[in-house]
Amino acid sequence: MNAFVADKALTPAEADGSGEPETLLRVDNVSLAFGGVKAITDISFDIRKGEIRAIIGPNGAGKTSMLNVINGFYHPQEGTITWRGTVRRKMKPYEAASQGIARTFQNVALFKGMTTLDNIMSGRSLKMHRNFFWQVLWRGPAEREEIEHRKKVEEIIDFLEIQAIRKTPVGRLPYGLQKRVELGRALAMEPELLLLDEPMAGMNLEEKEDMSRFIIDVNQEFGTTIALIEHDMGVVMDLSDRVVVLDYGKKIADGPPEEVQASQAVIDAYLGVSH
Amino acid sequence: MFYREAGQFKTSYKADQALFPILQDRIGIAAILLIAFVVIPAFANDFFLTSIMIPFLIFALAAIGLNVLTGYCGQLSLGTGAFMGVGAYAAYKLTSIFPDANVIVMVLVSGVFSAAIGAVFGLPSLRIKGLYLAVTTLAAQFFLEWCFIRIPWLYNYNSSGAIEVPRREMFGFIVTGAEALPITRYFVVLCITAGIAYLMANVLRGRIGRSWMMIRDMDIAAELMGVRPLQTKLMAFAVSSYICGVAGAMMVFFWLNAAEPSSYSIRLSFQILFMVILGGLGSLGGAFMGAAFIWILPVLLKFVPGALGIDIAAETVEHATFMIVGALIIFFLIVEPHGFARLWQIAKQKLRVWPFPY
Amino acid sequence: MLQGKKRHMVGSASASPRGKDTFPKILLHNARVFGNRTAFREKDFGIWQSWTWSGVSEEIRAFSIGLQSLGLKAGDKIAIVGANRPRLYWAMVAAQAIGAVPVPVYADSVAEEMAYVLGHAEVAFAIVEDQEQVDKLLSMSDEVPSLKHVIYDEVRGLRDYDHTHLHSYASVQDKGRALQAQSASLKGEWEQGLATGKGSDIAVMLYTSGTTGRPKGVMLSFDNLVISGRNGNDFDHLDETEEVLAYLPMAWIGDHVFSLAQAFTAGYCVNCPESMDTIDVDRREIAPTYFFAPPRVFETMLTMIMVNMEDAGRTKRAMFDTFMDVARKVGEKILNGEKVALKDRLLYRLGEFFVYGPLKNRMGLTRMKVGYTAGEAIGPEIFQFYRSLGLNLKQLYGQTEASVYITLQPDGEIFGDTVGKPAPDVELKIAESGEVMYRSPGVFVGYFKNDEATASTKTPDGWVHTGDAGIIADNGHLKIIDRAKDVGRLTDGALFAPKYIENKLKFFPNIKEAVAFGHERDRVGVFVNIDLTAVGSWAERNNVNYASYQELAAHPDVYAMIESHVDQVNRDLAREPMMAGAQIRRFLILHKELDADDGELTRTQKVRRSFIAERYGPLIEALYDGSATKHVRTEVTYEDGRKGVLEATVEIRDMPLHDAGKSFQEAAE
Amino acid sequence: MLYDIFIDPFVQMYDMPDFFLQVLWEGFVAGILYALIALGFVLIFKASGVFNFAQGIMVVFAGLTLVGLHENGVPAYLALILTIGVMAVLAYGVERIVMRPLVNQPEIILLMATIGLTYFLVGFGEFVFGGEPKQMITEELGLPTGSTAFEIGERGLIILQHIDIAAAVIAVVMVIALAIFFNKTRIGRALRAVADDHQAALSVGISLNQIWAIVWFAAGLVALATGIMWGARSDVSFALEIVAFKALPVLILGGFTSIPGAIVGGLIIGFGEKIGELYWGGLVGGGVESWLAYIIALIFLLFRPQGLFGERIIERI
Repeated sequence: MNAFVADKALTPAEADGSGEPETLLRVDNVSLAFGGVKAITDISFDIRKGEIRAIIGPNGAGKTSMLNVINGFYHPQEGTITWRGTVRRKMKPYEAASQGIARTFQNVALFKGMTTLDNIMSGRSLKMHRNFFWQVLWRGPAEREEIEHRKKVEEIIDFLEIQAIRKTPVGRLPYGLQKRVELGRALAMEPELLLLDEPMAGMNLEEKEDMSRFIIDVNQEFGTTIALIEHDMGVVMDLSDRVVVLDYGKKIADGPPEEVQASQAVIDAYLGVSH
Repeated sequence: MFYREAGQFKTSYKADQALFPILQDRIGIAAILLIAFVVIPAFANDFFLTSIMIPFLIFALAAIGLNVLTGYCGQLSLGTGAFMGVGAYAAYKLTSIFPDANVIVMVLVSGVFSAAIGAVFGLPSLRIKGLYLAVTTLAAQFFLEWCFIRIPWLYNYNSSGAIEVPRREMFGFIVTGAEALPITRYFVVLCITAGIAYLMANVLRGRIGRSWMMIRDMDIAAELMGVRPLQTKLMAFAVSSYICGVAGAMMVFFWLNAAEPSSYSIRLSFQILFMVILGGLGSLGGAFMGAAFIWILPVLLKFVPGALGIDIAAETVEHATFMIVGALIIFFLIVEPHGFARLWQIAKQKLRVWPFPY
Repeated sequence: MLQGKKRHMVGSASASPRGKDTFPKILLHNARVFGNRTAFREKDFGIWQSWTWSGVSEEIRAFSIGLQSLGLKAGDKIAIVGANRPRLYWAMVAAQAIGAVPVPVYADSVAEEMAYVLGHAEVAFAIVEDQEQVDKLLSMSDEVPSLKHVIYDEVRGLRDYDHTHLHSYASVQDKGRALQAQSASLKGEWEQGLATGKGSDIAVMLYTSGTTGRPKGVMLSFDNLVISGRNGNDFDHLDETEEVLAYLPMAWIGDHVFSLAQAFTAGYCVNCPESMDTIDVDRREIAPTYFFAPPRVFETMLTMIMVNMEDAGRTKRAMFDTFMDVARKVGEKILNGEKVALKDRLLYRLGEFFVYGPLKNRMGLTRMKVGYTAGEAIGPEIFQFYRSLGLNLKQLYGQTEASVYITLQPDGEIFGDTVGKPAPDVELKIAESGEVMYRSPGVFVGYFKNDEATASTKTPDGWVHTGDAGIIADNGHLKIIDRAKDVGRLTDGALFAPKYIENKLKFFPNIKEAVAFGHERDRVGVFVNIDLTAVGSWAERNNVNYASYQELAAHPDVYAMIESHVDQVNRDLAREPMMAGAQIRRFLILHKELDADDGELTRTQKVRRSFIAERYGPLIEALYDGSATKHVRTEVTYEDGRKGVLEATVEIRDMPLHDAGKSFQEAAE
Repeated sequence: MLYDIFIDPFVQMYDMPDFFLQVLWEGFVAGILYALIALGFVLIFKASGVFNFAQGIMVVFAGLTLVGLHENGVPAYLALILTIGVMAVLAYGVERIVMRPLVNQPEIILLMATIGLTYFLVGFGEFVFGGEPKQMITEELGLPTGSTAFEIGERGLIILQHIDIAAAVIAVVMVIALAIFFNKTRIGRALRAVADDHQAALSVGISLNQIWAIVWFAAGLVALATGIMWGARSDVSFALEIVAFKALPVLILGGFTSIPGAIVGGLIIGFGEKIGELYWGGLVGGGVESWLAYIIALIFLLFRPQGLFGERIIERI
């Protein structure tokens, strides 16, 4: 009977066996400045396929800016970004989506006027192709397409256990649920790389636990690579495979959680030792 | 109370995504259509048709058009009047260039021209947002108005500078021109408005409608989710202008018989905007309610004094009407900034949970 | 012994038409006659996924053959663990088709409880809902050595588990389908196989969460269930057009009969809710035509209504009150088809439009043809409330051992204090001890591996001891007083029926539970458990602030309120000659909510008197040693299984007695 | 054709400098008046974030009230004072009835409200004083009339309307007055605080409601002055409404919150459209004044979406 007892779950990275896991995205010596203000200075790190990568650091460390660089919302003055082996040219923000990068936002950026269902459906936009004339007719192709994507979305709703709020306008939802819906919206894009900007900000302990569970499940069920920002050390440490630590726009540590935790620089940064 | 939804369950997404998933709503709509297509034609007199129903439907259509742009895509426009004008003049030219072509087809085609022009004036929306954009749409308004005056070709060089609608027949009925019967015009207008409203409902519940609302609610998020801002906004401008264009064309062809540039002045733009705002941004039903309010109220006001046996100079009534409408607009913005549509929603919700408060 | 039982059963077996005496056979029959009628629905992925009878029979066949290929044999026991889902119902029939015996167990029961049942039943297979249940079973794999395979429905989270003995429901079905594809004859063989099943075979084993001691496995034959099912359908004229909502524990006889036995025999549609927290919505969407619920469900619904109406606007409330008065006056009369003044009739019509209809709509009972409540006595007010709305709600008296039906209230013969007349084919008698006994085709075969229990419950000639004390009124209706063994006497010899008193107390919405003591004592003392929803909203309205249940329970105002209730009960008792002697002398409000996790209640929310008696020993002393307050420490278990200690000082109140004569005058006034 | 567009106009400017100067002057005066209307917008937008569409109408309304009162036998100066009173009442009323209930509503709703106000004022004005155009009571108010001609070169001649000069002067005075009001007075400083952030203002200890009432009154005064000037050049009627819209492109050039911006913008538009009209308008049949301003603004916007003096918006998420 003990044959039953389950093995420890493998991260897809390990699962695919191929010794050195492939690098999904690499950031080389990237610097970013607004006017005179330097937000990011000469940062390099990589994100491997199938891992959960955390970017942490005190407030104003340039975490969000880093994310915005990764999904092409900001354009670094220096440095290169390599996405799946090819150096990325300057691109429009909306191109990131078609490359398979989805994200959530620090302060929830849901579409307030729409229901939970529509918000998550909106994540399918890129995958829907029926043109205006089919849409006008609705009956036939457009409707069929809508339904086929609705199915996908319902799976996500089921996955995130938000059936009860399916048809509620997101504006009325409590903060914790809004964050969950936003995650759902990002998942609907079936991204290769999922960027989470402080997924647990402003949540109570229970909500945090739920959210961590969902993040891990996403990573394991769908094998989605995840890069997340968080300044709650605790959460990050038991969630992520590797951690980058930023402080004042500079990288001060990079490696597996326990290593990073031990690093003096990090401790200083968090204890706020003057620079 | 009237909404007894127990026992209404959906076994397919098709049914769940229907325009009116609730049985009672379907009944209601059926009733309204019945009234519009049967009852009114049967009992209404010419006055009611020509000075209430026809303009009401035309404005409702225009309001739908503007709603697409402002209510659903969040792009404020003050150029509606001009876009309607483009439709009107286009239709006029088309009918005079192709005298034998079916006039209704011409009216529908004329919208294409205003769509094109609307798209052009929509280009700035990529860089310009909110009130700034609103002001730039004034450029469209005044520039186009100017064109209507200064380009004689548009009104076939006739001395009056106005466009007169030629007489056209269809299946033996006179549909345009002075002799056309109100009832005929009414049916044409009703069919076109209802038809376009239905088609828009389809667009709005699908991918395209969603992408517009995404832009409206949170343009940055929308863009990062792969929605191309320019394309999406331009499409909204085009679609909106098309509908407004058709409405404008109908205005002259099936209601006024003749029109001059001033018919499509900024006043008209505001009128339509009011219909949209009071009706409720982002609601097709609201467009109709708004149109009804803004159009029918003044008409009623005109007749109130007469009814009360008081005789006041016409223009005094005119002024009074202006005052009252202005005041009412402010009043309604204060009580319910989201318009009649929201009021209806609230009422409906109350009826659904009746007798409970929530 | 079993042989004997079988022989005894043969007589009634003939009652069921040829070829339709087991559920697998009935399934094939339904697939033929009701082919395209909807048999099951489940709210899943936002819509009601539906299966027709022919579809269901295909699903079941595939799964059944899959099970066979996994080595399930006739006579094997197969556990069913999880919330109501079509696939779990199918699994039972799929097992029966092979001759295996399904054993549904309470999904929410604590690990050791479940471990005992599974071990005792020697289950070979387990069909479970999801990861949670799988983990539970894995954790107890050592206590249940007989368990060979676990099959789960929800894939989520189980991907990385070792699958040598673990299978997904779908994979088993696919296997079944694959096998059928390979050999065309397989389908036929399977059908022949199930044709060998006999009505006298054991259909299912249900473990009764006994109020005392270990749960006992009640073995029910197909005949038991099929015949009772048919009788139930005939009694209320139920046919294939009915819609029911399956939301009560599958391990409970009620659900088994309503959602399986009757559904199959009548061919009606069973609907499974999307999740536990969407039940209300789902009920509204489906609007069942045949609805069953234990009293507490109706109580909570009523409380919900009242709370909502408290928050409603003045006019609405006024309207509600006036029309509810009308309903109270004539509602039941109209429902019972008695004569009512035209004016009242019209008023009632009006009320139907403005209040009753909408209320029924909100509760999702608009289409309800007939509804039953059982398991415990329901408060007359509550019962009348629903009936006065025009809902044909009735009481029944039943047991697992009887395949539910013992007595039923026939239409038009509804009395709040009785549980109705004997159900079809049921013989009823009252033993000298005052205990109710019955004999019927539904009578169970026996307790699994527990012959002496069987013998003590069931006489050789088939009469079963209900364990309830009752009387048959002149109108032929049965009236239950209490558990036979609980009925006791005070030291002064007065008859003491705790349940009777407790129910009277529980009829007040503010009182959730009550436990009365007094057997072989000089007077009656009572523990009261307040209802958090009701009292809570009361507190909100009278801005009484409280941080915890404990604090609210100890609040003087609350005490005052409960005191008035207790006093009212005493008046009622005083009015009844038999009971007048056992009025409540002292009561206290418990500082914690009685909870199944602490073993104070059974899984079906019945109080475990003896357990409570020992757990709260000190408080009972306090009831009788006359002290005004008592300090107690109580160990509690939280949802997540952690244990903690609750400390409180509980106040005890004395109550005045009413003497019979006086209260009669009051009654007269 | 190309010649007509790119060469000929400049040749003309060179050939007839006096005419050119005249045009410039016309443009200057027009610009001043645009600037004044825009000023009203800016005042209110700075303090309450409300885009006051009714500003243009307030100009007409003020003028109309003044004239109307005088027509009904009220002596000019008294009429002036009364009008100021009316503007005060209007300001208070608007703050009380419109702004207060609508606080925190999306900008488009506020915009709508001011358009509603426009309708109301138009209706009210005409209802009380009748719809037909009126003559501004220039002399009665002791404003200079007539004109002076300057000789330039041998046969050159420029005519300056005294009223225009007065307009320019008053405009300048008013701007200076406002500048002082904003920088020196307590309320003024509070106003600036409000513009930056409302909390700050509250901490200064002045209620937003007061401040709004005040700015609306200030805007009313500006409107009155503009109304007089404008009325003096053409006559007073709601036809001016259209002209009032011109303030919008001015705002776009200047930015919604910048007073200097309003002035510079006003002048640009003023010059732009006069020159455009007189030197290029002919090519397309004239009347370009009605839209040229907007097109200028539009083109300008495409290059500086935040206006002349507004600072650059960095989009954050």
